[in-house]
Amino acid sequence: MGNWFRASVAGTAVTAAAVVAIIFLGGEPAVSQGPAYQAPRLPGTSNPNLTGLWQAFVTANWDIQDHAADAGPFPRLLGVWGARPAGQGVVEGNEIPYRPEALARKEENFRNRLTVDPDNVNTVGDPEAKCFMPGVPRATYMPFPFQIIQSTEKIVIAYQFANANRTIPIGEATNAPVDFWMGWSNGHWDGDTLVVDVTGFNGLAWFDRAGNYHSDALHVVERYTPMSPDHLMYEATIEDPTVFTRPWKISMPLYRRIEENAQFLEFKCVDLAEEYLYGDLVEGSSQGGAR
Amino acid sequence: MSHRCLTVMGAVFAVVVLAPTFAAAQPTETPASLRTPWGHPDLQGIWNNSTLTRLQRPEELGDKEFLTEEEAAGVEQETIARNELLSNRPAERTTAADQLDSRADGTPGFYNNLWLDRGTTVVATRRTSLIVDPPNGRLPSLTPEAHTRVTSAEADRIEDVRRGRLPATSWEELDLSDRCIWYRGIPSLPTGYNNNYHIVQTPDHVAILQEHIHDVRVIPLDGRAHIAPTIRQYAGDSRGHWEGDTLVVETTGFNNRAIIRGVDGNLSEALHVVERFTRNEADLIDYEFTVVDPKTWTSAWQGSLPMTRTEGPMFEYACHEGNYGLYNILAGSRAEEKAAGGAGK
Amino acid sequence: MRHRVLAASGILAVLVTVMWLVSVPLVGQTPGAATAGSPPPPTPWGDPDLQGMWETRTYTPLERPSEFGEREFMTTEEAAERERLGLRRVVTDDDDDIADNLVEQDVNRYARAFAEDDGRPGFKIAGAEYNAFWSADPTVPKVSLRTSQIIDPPDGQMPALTRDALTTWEAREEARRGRSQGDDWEDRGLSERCISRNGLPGEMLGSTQNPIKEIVQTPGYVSIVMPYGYVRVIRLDEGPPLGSAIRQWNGDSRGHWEGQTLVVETRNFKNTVNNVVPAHGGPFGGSRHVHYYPGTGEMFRLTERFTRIDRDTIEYQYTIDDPDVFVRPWTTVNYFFLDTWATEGNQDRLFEYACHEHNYGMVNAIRGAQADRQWALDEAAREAGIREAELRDKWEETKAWEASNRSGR
Amino acid sequence: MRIQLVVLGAGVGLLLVAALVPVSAHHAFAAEFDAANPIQLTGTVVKMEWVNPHSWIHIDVTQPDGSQERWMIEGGPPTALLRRGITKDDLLAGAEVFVEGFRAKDGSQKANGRDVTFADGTKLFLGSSGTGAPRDGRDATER
Repeated sequence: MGNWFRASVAGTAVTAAAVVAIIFLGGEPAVSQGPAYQAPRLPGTSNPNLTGLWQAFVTANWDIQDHAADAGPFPRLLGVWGARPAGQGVVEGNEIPYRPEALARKEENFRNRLTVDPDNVNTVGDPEAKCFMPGVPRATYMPFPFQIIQSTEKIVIAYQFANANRTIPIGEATNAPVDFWMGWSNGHWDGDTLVVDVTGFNGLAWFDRAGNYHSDALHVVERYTPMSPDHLMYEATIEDPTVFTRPWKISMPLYRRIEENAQFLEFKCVDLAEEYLYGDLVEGSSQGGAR
Repeated sequence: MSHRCLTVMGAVFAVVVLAPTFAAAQPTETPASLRTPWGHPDLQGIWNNSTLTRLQRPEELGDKEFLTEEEAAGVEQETIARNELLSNRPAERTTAADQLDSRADGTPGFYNNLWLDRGTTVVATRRTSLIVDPPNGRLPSLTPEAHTRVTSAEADRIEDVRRGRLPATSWEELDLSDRCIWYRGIPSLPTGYNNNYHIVQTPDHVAILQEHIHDVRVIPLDGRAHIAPTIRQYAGDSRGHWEGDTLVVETTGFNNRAIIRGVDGNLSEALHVVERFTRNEADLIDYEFTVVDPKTWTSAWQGSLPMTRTEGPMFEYACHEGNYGLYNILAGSRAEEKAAGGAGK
Repeated sequence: MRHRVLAASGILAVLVTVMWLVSVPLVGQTPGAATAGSPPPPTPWGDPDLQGMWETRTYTPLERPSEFGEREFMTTEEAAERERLGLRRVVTDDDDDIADNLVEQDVNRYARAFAEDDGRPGFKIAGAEYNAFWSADPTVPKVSLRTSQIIDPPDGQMPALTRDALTTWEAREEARRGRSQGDDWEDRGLSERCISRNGLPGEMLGSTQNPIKEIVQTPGYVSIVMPYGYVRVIRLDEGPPLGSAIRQWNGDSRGHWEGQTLVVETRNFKNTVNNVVPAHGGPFGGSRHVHYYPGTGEMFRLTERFTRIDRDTIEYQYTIDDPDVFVRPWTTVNYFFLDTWATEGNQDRLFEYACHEHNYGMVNAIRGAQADRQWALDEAAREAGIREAELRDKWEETKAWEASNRSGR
Repeated sequence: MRIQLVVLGAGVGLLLVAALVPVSAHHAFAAEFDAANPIQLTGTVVKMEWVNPHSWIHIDVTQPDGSQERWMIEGGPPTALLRRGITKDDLLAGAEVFVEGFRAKDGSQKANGRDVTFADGTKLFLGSSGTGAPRDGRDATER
């Protein structure tokens, strides 16, 4: 009897553990299995109120695909300040379907990620290092929080990094008059999910420090779904026929910053980037370098 | 026993690729007093795997698979006596020779013996090696690729650098343990000191803190898939499950710097290890392991050793934080080069 | 030289085909007299509704021109006369400076080019670098009959600077001596560096090039989308104060409602006075290429008041309380107007400002100074000369204030 | 107290009135460009960067020997144009433009675009929206 009893206990424990694991690990079921969570509404509307200070806790800014830990670009100068943390990718299936010729450009981007060329200020090197606006979706998973302010007809997202921002009118979509770093966003509600359709990119932003990039033909469809009072699920479908052979998808949870004193702060980084950008231009000049 | 339990687990867990040949060796089951509140065998506590038994059977022992009881007692007594002798011996100057790490009598040349903790017992089976398979107690033959790897001129040079016979031109030439990056490897075999492990369990995780390099292995038991093979790590990526009362841990995803302490040379990313932890007595975990690396050995090998319960606490290991040694090695190397250059003038 | 300036203006001037003045009583003693309609109902969560795209340009000078003496308002005839004389200009535009100084100076500079070849069009450059189509906004700012933005002190003048501020100014001039116009990026202004256009509250007023702000509200927050590449996120809850070590270019803003008025207090401004090289650009006027501005002190507290006085109008007041810089606080009033262009459905958001991302101009300016360093040194010395004259004037103001304050006691 | 505001140019519909003041550079002109080095260029538009606060027009200029030289021409902020409904389709690659301006002080192939017109003399962005367009007085046919 003893044998049977113990085996049964162990089996039950294992089963329970598996059930618990499914509940806690299954990110998608909350989204796909319907309204498990009912977020508080924005007064005057039937929509959940997404207002808050949010942040992604993934390492996608280093590489949206799987990546092991690695030294940064200047370990002799920076120690591990500049190192890359290990991280699992945010790309569904971990594959980015580059066209063959486009993949070469990605690798070139990576090699030149910290190159500054005064004659090609915004076409060579990672825009992040230069304090340029991160574009969409990269703005979402920069290691900085961002503030959503949701009103009845418009939603403003203010990103801490480079103080980038975008305004998302809800309802009838309009076309981008010209191209922008942060694109041109149009929003609508799909049940409790905020869907943002973004086009009008200038093609200069990157996805990450690994050199993953897109062209001005980029089309992003983002979905923000409340999962709990303090969690949103973020999903984005990426389409760019000049660079990729098919659409692909990324997803990650967003976490509310719940510290009592959490608030949006400035990261106006221009003056922090000037020596990097212009230092070579004043090298050797008699008065250069007031720093 | 427990085909029911196995059925449940079979539904939940992936099939382990490696044949668990030790399964038959399980002597008894874990008593109820050694179980967690949720019914798993309780592996928790601090454990030490020091032993006088070596990984490989000394060649001079030939076919001899086991020591006799008298031989085992003799080895243990000899060790105790020698420890006693060394601790009572007056201080003496060590003279520089080709090899400072050990002296002619086998005693350490680098520190007083009392710093060390090699254990004073052989394994309970009195086997002449930790390796149980191949039957000769020796590691399998190297593949031609691995043979080249360990016998190349570059490997020889690196060995000379690590032995202090050549100046180090870079920290990268030094051993991962000199650099405080990675010490034991997996499976974790005993060395001269710090052979301590702290195991903590929850229903769905086991964590093993190794004293050396303060590495913690966090091992999920919930049946999740391994992380993608694109992510390689020093300790690889471990997944555990219970087979009866034995914790089975399978590890893959090692990076190309994989090592196993006690085994010469660098291993490959193809390294694949299965470990088995069974606690049937209050003070003993039976630790068994199977190692496969087709780019290093022509066949798999298996071994076993005991982990004995020990009193805590385990202390902090701050190797990197206090690694004056690396500065000394590099500064010494520069001084040597300078001296050599000056002599040439 | 003056006729050249006028000639340049004449070339760009557009015939104002029809102009008529309509007097709009905005806040009358008789309620309901406002023709623009009542403010909209509150938001669904009960806050006064300030939302919309607001035209924020003003023609009202910051300080009262001397001809108006003590008068707070001018007559419509006087407004028309100012218009005729070309004195009506959007206040925060760089052109303010250009009209006063730079045109003349630039014209002098271009005379070199002139002397060689009279046929060259160089002289037309000043304040006219580009075709006028770049600045042809589809709407025109409304004209307030106020004689100055400053309503307190009652004389409509910015208070004197403190002795500390003037001493700091002198020290910065000293630190800058011997530097050229472009030895380094820090020799260029904050605006050229794309760090800050005019700072707060200066940026709250629109320019010809970027006239619009958008206000978006939600429970707990008011946000103001600024045309200079950032959003002012204003918390309405009390919350713990921001630590005093955290200093920001635009400070830390907290808001609350007093009746129908949104009151926003901003502290924690970066102490921009302490830059070694004077950072031009600044909170109280144009993004100035030449002039000194006093920066802000550690104690700077900005208080803004937004009141929607009718459907189409926000009355916007701000008070500067910066004891390190000014001898007393001072207050201004301006008006924001609902942008008719947007409300008619022609525009649904502000456009992106990507100044830094495409700042080819900085590369050109640094290389330009290297190409002709003597020119760049001369230019810096010329600008320093302008500032020295301003500094002398400011010392006079401060001494005068000290004298009258002593005698007043 | 009575606050009075005057609405100028308001009326039925929208009357477009160009600002009396000229638009000026966000950068000090003279730091960047050389007033002693006026240039005239005719070229083909390669791309237009519609960037606030400075647009940049990239053009290819054919040299006497037939080769192409790439120039970058600085323009003003596009905000007013965008507000008037002008889009990137109003200046496409391939268009021929005539530029009068001043070369960068460092002698590189950059210039400000004091006047940019289509090669046939018609104004860029003129009449391309339904709201009318400004006149700057240089065109004799404007009146």
